Amino acid sequence: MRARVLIRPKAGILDPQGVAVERALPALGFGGVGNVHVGRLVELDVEDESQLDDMCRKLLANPLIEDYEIQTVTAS
Amino acid sequence: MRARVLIRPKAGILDPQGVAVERALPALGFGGVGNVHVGRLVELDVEDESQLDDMCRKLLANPLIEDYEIQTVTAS
Amino acid sequence: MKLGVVTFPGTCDDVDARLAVAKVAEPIALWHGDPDLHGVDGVVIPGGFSYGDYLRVGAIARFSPVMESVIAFAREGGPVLGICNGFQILCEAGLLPGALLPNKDLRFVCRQVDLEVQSTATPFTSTCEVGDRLSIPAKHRSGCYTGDVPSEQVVLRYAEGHNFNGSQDDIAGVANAQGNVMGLMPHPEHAVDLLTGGSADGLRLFEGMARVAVA
Amino acid sequence: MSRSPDASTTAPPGVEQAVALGLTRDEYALVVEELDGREPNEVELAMFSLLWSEHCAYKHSKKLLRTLPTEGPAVVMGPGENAGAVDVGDGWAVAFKVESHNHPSAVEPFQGAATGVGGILRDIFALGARPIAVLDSLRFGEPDSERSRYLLDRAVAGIGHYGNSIGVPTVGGEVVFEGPYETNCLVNAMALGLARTEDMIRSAATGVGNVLLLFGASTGRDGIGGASVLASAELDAEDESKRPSVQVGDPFEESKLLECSLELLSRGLLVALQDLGAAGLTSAASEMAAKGEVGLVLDVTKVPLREADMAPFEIMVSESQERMLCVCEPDKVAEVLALCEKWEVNGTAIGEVTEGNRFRILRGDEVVGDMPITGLVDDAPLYDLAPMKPTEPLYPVPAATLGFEADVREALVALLSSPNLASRRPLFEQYDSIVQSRTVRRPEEADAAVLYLYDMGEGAPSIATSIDGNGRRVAADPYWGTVGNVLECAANLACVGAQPLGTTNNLNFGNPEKPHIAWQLTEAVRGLGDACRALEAPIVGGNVSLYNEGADGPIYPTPVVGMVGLLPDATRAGGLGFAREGDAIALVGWDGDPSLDASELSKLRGEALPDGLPAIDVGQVVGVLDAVRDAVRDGELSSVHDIAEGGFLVAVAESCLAGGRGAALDLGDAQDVWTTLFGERSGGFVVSGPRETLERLGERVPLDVFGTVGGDRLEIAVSSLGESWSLDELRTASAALGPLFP
Ligand SMILES: Nc1ncnc2c1ncn2[C@@H]1O[C@H](COP(=O)(O)OP(=O)(O)O)[C@@H](O)[C@H]1O
Ligand SMILES: [Mg+2]
Repeated sequence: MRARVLIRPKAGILDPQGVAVERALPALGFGGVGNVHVGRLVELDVEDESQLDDMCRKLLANPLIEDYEIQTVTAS
Repeated sequence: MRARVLIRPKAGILDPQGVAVERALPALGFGGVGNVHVGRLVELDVEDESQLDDMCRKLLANPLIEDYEIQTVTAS
Repeated sequence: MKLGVVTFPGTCDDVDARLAVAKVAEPIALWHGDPDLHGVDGVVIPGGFSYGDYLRVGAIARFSPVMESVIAFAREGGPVLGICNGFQILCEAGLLPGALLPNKDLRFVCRQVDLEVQSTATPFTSTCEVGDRLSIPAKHRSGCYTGDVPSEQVVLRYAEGHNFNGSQDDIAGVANAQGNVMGLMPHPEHAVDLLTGGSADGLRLFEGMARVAVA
Repeated sequence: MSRSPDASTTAPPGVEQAVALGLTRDEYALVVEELDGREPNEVELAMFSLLWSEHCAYKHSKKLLRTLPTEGPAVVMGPGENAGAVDVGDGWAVAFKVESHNHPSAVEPFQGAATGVGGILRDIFALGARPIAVLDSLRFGEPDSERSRYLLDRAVAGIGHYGNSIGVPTVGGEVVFEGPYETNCLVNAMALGLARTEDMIRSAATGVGNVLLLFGASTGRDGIGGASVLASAELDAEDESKRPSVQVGDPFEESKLLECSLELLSRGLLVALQDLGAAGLTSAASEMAAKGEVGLVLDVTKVPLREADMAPFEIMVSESQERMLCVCEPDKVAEVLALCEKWEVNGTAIGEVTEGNRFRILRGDEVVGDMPITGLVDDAPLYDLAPMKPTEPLYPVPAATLGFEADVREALVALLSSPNLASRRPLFEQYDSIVQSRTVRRPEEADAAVLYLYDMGEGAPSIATSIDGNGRRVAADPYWGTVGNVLECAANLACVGAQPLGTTNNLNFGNPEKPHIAWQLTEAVRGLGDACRALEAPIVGGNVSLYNEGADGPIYPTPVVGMVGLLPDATRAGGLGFAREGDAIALVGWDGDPSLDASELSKLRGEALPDGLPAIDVGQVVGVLDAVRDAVRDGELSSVHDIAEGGFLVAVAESCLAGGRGAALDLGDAQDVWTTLFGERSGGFVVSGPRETLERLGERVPLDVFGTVGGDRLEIAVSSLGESWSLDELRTASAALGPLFP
């Protein structure tokens, strides 16, 4: 299957990128934007989907500062 | 509304992060993984959802090297 | 002869660029929020981490008020040199073809590298001969060049064994079709003085810029 | 005049909570006394427990630190300020300090190391000095451990991330791998800054009615409990509970904060400036008030928050990074805020300087804390140590990686490729060492980094800096080991022609309540003081990190020493590589044999640490340093390299590799070949140059000409032994760290 992992800064953890983007957008003429967060996106083919959670905790995300969410894109 | 933008390397563009993850996983005991790509995740509240595409083209993604996909998380 | 050096929030090598410029012209500090170019004869966009490199290298700085003026200045044929982060910003601004991706090893590398001059059809390299080797330090984490660039616009390539970032065809620096805008990842402003630079080869690019800017 | 906080605040958390926060029962009783018999509420208890923690109050080290020499002709600012500073001439000063971020780095190495750099940089620009360099001092377990490799990789990435992004060059440092650091790594960072002496500012809040402003990042729940819980308790295997919330560094915010702070100062808008570090607002504000002998009132509702629902105590102890606190006159507030806006940093007035000695914390109109400032800052109890020399060895014997049957050929290759001696290039290339255009000697070009202070104008001098701290030798002998560390640092400066101006230090030790750790600490501080006195390089600042113990016992006692020295002419700065074919090579300085005790060779051979090291004739070594420095300044030597870990032959091999030139040595008859080639001892140098100049140097200090520079091999003859290596072979050996950074 093809899986997608969304990795984002944990609530309460500083997100410098989100802050920078949020500050930049109004200057570009995009008003009314808030609560911006920047994270990472990992997409991959996996045979054994039960491994995904473990993979996230061990490698893809840093559980101390990041939350992750696993999505299935296409089953196989 | 809360929107989510998924930004990923365009096909054919080097993705060293994807390569690094793909290499690291088997060493950690995760087999059967392939076609790994690493991109960016931007999540934000927008008042005017029609601006999103423009925002992506102008700022959030670089169309020369990246594709993007806009998802609505919650309408408002 | 006045050459402007732009400072964005997060720019690091602006002081260095002004020191280098001072060897060939009068350096003028330009501020990202001020669209006035103060009558300069050329513009240097220096290296560093404008806006922390957040989101994507060069992506946010490219929209600063000063950049509108720089873009107009470049379109009129004014010489513009982008170094490292400046190169990334010029690519994002569409003044130069291509984009800079993370280095193939995903690490920041600071290393003296050798470059080979490919074209002398820019003000900056007008002081060089094709094939000249320049020893200049490079230091970056996102310097892997990719893009559709005609070979005559490739100005500098890494010498064999010196391409640590994985750039396509060893490209280290490119120019626009007119040749008045150039970007490169290595730092010529850090090679203008033997005491601190290990070489003074980088000075030649500034000399070329000043020579043409005055004409 | 002590008014109790409003009744609406929560009931006192009580003594059990205090104990959980790290106070002893006796200390809690003292806190109650400070409050005139009233039990502290939540805000007060949080603040007292942090300010009375080991980390903030130096309860077990203050008495020892008082024995250190802190005065000298060059000292502009000594211990007690955010950093020390020394005079470099013409009204300019260099501020510098080393600080540890050991426990945060053990929990999250990338952010821990990054915020360590961010924190020490703030200490420097809090004085009004522009940061000009960073050095790092790192200790990990042996790299055959996966955890050590991970910590190394991420800590280095974190240091690079912060230093590179903020445009301060990382010009030097050290990394050492030893088993006792396996579960308790050390991440120390040192920073230097340059300022006009008259523009430097202190942190004392003064002027009743003046305004207290917080500027920089907003305040979140970062590192709450960090200072007291994380920094003062031993790490056990289960780190999970001690992960309140990791502090994330934002070098971009700090670069704006730095420029904003320096511009505020250059415009004369501030009365006092202070960074927020450990214990956040609590520590920064109370220390400013204590130094100025004033009171403060602070309203937590004015503090810009990243998370809306924070309790007053959380706001007061948050360790969110990239924040500064300043005091300015009321009519300057508008100008200060305008400058903050220019640099895109948030600035907010949060309080006021008051008469008296009270620190009053408000939430709007409600008083949520009211404490005596001197009680918070000065009254933490100081403890005497009960030092006792251990009767049993404290540390396990390292595993042998080189057999006694190995010959000299194999030994040199093994040493050059050993983790502690191999080239650090794969590490330091991840750091920008050249930004600011002042780096005259980059890493591996010389024993100390050399920085040209062009800001000072025509004829500007340069400074040299180095950081050292061999823990294994200190474990073998805390006194002589520490003396050796200080001399090594000074020797590095001599190699480039620099005279020490001042010293900073970071005392990384285990639990001082244990008698043998107390003994290590006491002896090390005695050695530190004696060596600095002999070198006339007073201690101008430093840091103490105690309770560095893991599951397997204490770390090696690790006093990390950082030094700054002056050299008048950077064009004559020494380099360590052999530079000219045909130059003579000499060993300078030793008036006796070196020793294999606690040497790198003995470690590779798996030998136990000796009980004690040979005494050092410090006066003799200081004389050698003077002579070598003079020779370098006269431009007489082609290369200079001090003999440190690995001994004489390793030093020669390093000079060969750095210069890309071979050497032929004839050492004559040696009493013991191994000791001659690989023994270690303070005050020795390998130098090269024209034979006559070497002979002139030999009139001042012991000197033996042993060989000649040239070719592409290292060849030695000693006693009946003849051996040779190609430079390629040595280079390959020395490149052994590469695989650690794939
Ligand atoms: N080992 C030491 N030697 C000399 N001075 C020290 C040492 N440790 C701490 N100090 C001094 O004690 C003061 C307080 O240190 P610290 O709490 O680390 O300050 P900050 O909070 O500004 O980082 C500083 O002036 C520092 O230089
Ligand atoms: Mg401080």
